[in-house]
Amino acid sequence: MENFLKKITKDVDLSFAILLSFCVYVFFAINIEVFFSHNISFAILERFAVLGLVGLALTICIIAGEIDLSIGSNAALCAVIVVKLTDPLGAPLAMIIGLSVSTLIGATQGFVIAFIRIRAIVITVGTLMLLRGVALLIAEEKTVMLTDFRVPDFITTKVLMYFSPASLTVIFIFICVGIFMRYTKYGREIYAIGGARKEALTAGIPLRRPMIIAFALSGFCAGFAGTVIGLKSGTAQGLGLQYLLLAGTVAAFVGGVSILGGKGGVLGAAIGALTVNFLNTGLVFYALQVHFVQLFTSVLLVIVIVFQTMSRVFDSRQARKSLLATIDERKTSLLEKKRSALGR
Amino acid sequence: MSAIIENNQLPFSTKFLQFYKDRTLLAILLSLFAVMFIYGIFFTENYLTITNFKAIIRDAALYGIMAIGLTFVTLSGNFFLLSLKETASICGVTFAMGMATGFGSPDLAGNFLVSLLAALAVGVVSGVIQGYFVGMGGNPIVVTLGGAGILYGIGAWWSDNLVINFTRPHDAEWLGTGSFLGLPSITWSFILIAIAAEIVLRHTNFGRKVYLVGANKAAGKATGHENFSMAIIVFTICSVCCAFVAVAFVAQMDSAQSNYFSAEFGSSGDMTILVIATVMVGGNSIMGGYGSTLRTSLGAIFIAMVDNMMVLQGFNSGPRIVGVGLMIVFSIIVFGLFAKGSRAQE
Amino acid sequence: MSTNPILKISKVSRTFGAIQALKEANFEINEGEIMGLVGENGAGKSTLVKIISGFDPGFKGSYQINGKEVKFETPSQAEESGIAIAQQELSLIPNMSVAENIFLTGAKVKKFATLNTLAKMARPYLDEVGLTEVDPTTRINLLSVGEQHLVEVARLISREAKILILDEPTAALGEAESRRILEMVERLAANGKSIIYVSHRLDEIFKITKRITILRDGVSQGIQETKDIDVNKLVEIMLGRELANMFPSKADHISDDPKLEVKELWPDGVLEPVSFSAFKGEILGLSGQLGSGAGEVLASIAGALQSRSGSLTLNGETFLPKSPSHAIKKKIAYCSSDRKKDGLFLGRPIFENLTSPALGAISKYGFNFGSSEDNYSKNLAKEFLIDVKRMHDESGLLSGGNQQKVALGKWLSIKPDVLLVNEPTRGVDVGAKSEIYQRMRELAARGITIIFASTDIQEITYLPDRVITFYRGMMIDEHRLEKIKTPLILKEITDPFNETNL
Amino acid sequence: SFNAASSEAYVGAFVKGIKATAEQYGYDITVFENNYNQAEQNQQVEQYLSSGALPDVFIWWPPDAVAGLGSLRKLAKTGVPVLKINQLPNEQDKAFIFGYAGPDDSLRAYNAGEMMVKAMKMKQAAGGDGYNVIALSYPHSYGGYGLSINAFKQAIAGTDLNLIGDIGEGFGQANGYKGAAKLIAKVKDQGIHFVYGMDDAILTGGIKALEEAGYNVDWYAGTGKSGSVDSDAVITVGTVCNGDKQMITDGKQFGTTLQSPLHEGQLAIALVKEYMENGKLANYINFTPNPSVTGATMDFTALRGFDGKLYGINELCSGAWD
Ligand SMILES: Nc1ncnc2c1ncn2[C@@H]1O[C@H](COP(=O)(O)OP(=O)(O)OP(=O)(O)O)[C@@H](O)[C@H]1O
Ligand SMILES: Nc1ncnc2c1ncn2[C@@H]1O[C@H](COP(=O)(O)OP(=O)(O)OP(=O)(O)O)[C@@H](O)[C@H]1O
Ligand SMILES: [Mg+2]
Ligand SMILES: [Mg+2]
Repeated sequence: MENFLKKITKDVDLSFAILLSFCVYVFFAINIEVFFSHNISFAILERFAVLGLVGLALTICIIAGEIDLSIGSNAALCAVIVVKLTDPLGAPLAMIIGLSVSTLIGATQGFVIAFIRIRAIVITVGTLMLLRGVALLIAEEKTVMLTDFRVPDFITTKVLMYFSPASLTVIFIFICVGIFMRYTKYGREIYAIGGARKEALTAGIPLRRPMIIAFALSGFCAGFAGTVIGLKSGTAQGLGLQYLLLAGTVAAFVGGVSILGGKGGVLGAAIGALTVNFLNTGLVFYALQVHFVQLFTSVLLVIVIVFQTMSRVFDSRQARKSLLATIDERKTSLLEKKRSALGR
Repeated sequence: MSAIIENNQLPFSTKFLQFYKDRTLLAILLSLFAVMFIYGIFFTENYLTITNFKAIIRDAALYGIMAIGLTFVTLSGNFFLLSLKETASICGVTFAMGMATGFGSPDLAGNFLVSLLAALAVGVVSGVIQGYFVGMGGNPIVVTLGGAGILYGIGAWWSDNLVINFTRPHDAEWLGTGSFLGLPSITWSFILIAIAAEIVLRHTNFGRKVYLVGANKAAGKATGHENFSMAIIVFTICSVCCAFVAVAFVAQMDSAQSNYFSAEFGSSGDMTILVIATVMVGGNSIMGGYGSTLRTSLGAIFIAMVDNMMVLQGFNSGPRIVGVGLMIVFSIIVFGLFAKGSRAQE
Repeated sequence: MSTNPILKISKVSRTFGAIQALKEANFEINEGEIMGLVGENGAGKSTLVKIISGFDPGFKGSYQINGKEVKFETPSQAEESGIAIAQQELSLIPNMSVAENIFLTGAKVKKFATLNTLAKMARPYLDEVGLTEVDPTTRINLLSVGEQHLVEVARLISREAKILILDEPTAALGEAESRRILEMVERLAANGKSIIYVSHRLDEIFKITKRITILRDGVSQGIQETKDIDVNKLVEIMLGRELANMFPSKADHISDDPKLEVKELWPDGVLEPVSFSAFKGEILGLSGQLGSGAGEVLASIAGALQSRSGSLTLNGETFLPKSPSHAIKKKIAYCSSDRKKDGLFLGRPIFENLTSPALGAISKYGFNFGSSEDNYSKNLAKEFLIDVKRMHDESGLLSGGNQQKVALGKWLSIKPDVLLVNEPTRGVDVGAKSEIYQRMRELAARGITIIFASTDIQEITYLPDRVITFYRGMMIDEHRLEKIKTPLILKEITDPFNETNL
Repeated sequence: SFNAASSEAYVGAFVKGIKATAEQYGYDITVFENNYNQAEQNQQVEQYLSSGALPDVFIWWPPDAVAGLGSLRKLAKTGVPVLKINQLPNEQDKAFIFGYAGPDDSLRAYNAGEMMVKAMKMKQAAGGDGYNVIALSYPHSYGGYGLSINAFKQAIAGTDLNLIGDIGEGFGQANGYKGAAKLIAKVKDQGIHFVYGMDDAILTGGIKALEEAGYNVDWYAGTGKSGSVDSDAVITVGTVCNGDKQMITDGKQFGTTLQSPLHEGQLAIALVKEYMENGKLANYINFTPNPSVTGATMDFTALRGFDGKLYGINELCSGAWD
């Protein structure tokens, strides 16, 4: 526990993310009396089940030093597949199919990126459109929907006051991914190629493996987010879910992940998503027009940007200070030697 | 050691290719066109009509102009401006406000010049601010993502998120729906801006700096070309292009609304993504320092051609998005493969 | 040697574009021996060891282990047959912990482990290389460069390989640390490991190796028994010629009107303020090992490095450059030591590189039409014997030598009064080297003041008219013309205070 | 009330209407907006419900007739009665709502069709011919599309008019323009003589595209609003009057079928009142009136609102109808 705290305090961005989310929560808890209730907490977790996953998907890519614009489309595609197949095949099989498609798409992107050595953002601009169209085709340009709503009812039932099967699964996924990223060789390889790709390659890391794993993971998370959305509402649309990209990216950055790659983690992703959820949920009670919600969300992001810029400047100052300090302490003894040796 | 040999009087063709030394990539782009043409000619009726080509270029014009602006950002190694459509949206609202209300002062209402300047000014301001943060070392993607939401929010707030109409006849019609020598003004704007941009990049010190800084920021600093001012300028250029597109579009619609450019339900999809895709399809290097606005313009026309052809083939929006998406992915991969030979992206 | 080698390379060639890094090179090593691998910069040492360790499958020739032909596509394959390498370039992930870096990748690395288990596993190896007081959980970028190199070595031995390769492990280390490495290497050899030891420090080579393989311009010059060869012989084989003859003759006297006066300049990383002046038309050499302060002084004169205090006086003006562009305005040109990083625009054509510092000179009112730039850059190119045919090629496609010529040549475009060069010929082939020296001399003769810093003992001995020696951030001494002697300088930059007696 | 963003002109007017009427009857009403985005609405619903505070009635406007079902079920589960508006109920809905208030998509489209037939006859009388119709539609993935297009086809069935093209690029002027431009390129040389806009916003964009492509869309003969039609004009007919009034006054648009967000808002509240007072609605489906309006009749059209007052067309229509 205490070394957990140590870790947090060491990571400035993360601790700021935590502080920020705390502030947002407290603000609403004070201004909205019902906000601090397990009903709301339940709702927040329900929303977390979606946004958190997308945030996680993006966080993984960003840790690998890349960014995946296609997750919104990937989610929509998976949602359409799952909803369409649930009636004939039953939810479990449908989910397996949908998720494996999303994961496969992710893996393929990862492979292409590693093989051609192009930036993910370049290729995913294209796949964003492509997948969007494919989803639309599979949905036959209509809204696909369930006839039997037992599944939606089941995954939204309350368990242990705060959770639903959906949110519990998502939390489980978070834990698994977290363990994978931090404690396995493959997870560490993803951090490595993100933080310092040249060094990583010199150290003998094969670029393809971590790249494919990272994008497969993010594809899976995106797909799962789509599945949750689709099965909760019992319906899915090919054109839907584009907003996930923005929301997820904001969540990821608010979670303190560094766009330079190699930093940040699952914990940050979770906190980022929660912060954004606090905000959105809180704003619902003010029944604001849509654009205000967007406005406030971006303000949140800007706060983070400003902080990170400032802390970067501060860091470089500190680095110089410490350098000069080490020099000054080496100074005396060495200069002493010089005097004695050269008599100058 | 190689002796010094003057390259006196090379044949013109070589000169031309040296002029576009990225010959392979240009060749690819052109051959892609060829394929489209041939397919179009044989399998699509009234594809080869003048009107249709006008329509294609007309289609390409709007996001083409934005893409040219964005090309400056990308070439200078500052990745992307992700707030394209939001910038356009707020500038459009500004322009419409000017045309409709004259910003409160009735005698200014409908004054084209004032409204135009106001819109461009808004573009400049948002460009400078975002450019400043990037110049300070902020990451373009994050910064402009934040900028996006704020710009949209303000625009929607200001216009109370309603449609702002201004009635015909008005002074902006020549730009919106007017045409000259049979080509719509917006098409002319596209052509002129494309030429101007190409000249700036090839034949001015600024253009050269864009390439140099884009190719290597550190070396740029060492030779006295800082990215700080560069970032501010290119982001401003890009934002102004967005502003111009917004004005032209609003002038054509006689109305503006904060979500004109975010086609939530439009099958043509998200403007920002479309513009970025255009720059990529042009084969410009995302790492900067390599590419040209000419290629971007061609990219825009290329995308328009694909879409147009599929419309003529009678496809619904679904297959059309697939088709365009496929083409984009395909050309990006091809460019990637060839670029790997001459110059690795990393 | 009767024992048949466990690793044998014969007739291996490797080409990069137009240059041949290795030409039918041969190499071998026996069980439990330390094989030295020497050769001047660009001789092909790194290329060879990269091939051996599976980082570079793109070679031609035969590669045998225990008499069996092998072909490694990836480093991990080489590792499985017991070969591990610590490369010349750092390969550590800055914001990862020491332990995670040691067990970053490779076939034998545990698939699943917490940081603490990794730390426990890392401990012995860290002790082995003498990082006893370093906590395995600290982030790498909090360590000094020397310590980082030691971590590389720790990673190397953690691979538990039969054949270990060290590519210039001590380049960035102080004497004490170096000695520890050497002892460790000998210990490992005693335990029956075979070790390929690449180094420029000949004293080390003679101290620990049993045999020496010498590369010259990618061709192996046969294997020498260490005991029946001496330094001069070795150097002669390495360079394949008399040392001096590739250098232009020095100026016959040094003018006495100081062009640039450096007063109490205190760059970051230097122990105390330094003051000296550079005279008109001289070549002044700043000599010192990595981190000795020579490079730092150069950089801060150019405004590329912060300095705590001090001032420059040039052409009667007194100032302290805040930024490179400021220095450029004052006609101070600075060619850094790493051309790929901030010396060249690799993606851009040569002529653009050449005119990059002086865009004003090639344009009217900011516009640049017609052939003015062409001619301008061609003249620069001719000055530095850069192939005019290739003016429109990407500079990244040139050989190291030509790249360096471009990186240096571009500065003539600003008509500098002072030309600062850090490592004029790093990674440059012999031919280009002597050309560059010639050029520098001619420029000096034209009245440009040239100050260069170098870790290359030859060029610091034979090129400059005046040498100032540096040691661990201190200015030590100054020598003129014929007083400049290799042994003296070597002494002053490695051990001026008679601390060590290697 | 859960409904789309008031950024959309129609919704904007609707929100005004519903708030005003609610005030008049002394109800207080909270409006939750979303970006024509069902997923977003689902979450709003979820969050609102989780607050535990329940209203007496839900007024529910799904961005997508079909995809909204998830939210509807959540609302209904609370036991609070739900009134669906704007999107005609489909089979699944019936179990969860106590009634519907809103436009009759079919009737609206049918009237438009009839108006076009009328125009066609006038044009024939004026000696014009050519009977090709193109439709500028909602996205085909959108619920209202099917109803509208079928009704319209019905109305023109049996006449000479034949539908040669139908494109659903998106909502609003911007997409209307894009779609039309593309469709025109496609069918140009078959000839375009009539244009049906699934709503006026789309049509307004479409008309811009037509004019740009060099078509004459002005149906007035020299005689002004005499009711006679320019024989070689392309006749455009829209619905919903959420576009640009000027189009009709200038004669660029033959007519539209009025659909008033004001009505919709008032009707919604009126039904809520009725339901509160006698626990059920007289009739389950309640349509707002969709009379046809042409340039000729426009200025004299006035309708009684559900608050009994009489409203002029400018008050009734949304969009650019000051
Ligand atoms: N990736 C590469 N592409 C092209 N040429 C290369 C590459 N790597 C090395 N070379 C060239 O191959 C030659 C040998 O390089 P190598 O690094 O093996 O020399 P070295 O002996 O290690 O030099 P040093 O002592 O400076 O390390 C040099 O001319 C170098 O420029
Ligand atoms: N350090 C290096 N990094 C990358 N490539 C290198 C390096 N050194 C050499 N090369 C490769 O060497 C090739 C050019 O080598 P070469 O020594 O023949 O120079 P050159 O300019 O072609 O010869 P010349 O000096 O006669 O013009 C290039 O294709 C390049 O790939
Ligand atoms: Mg080497
Ligand atoms: Mg050469």
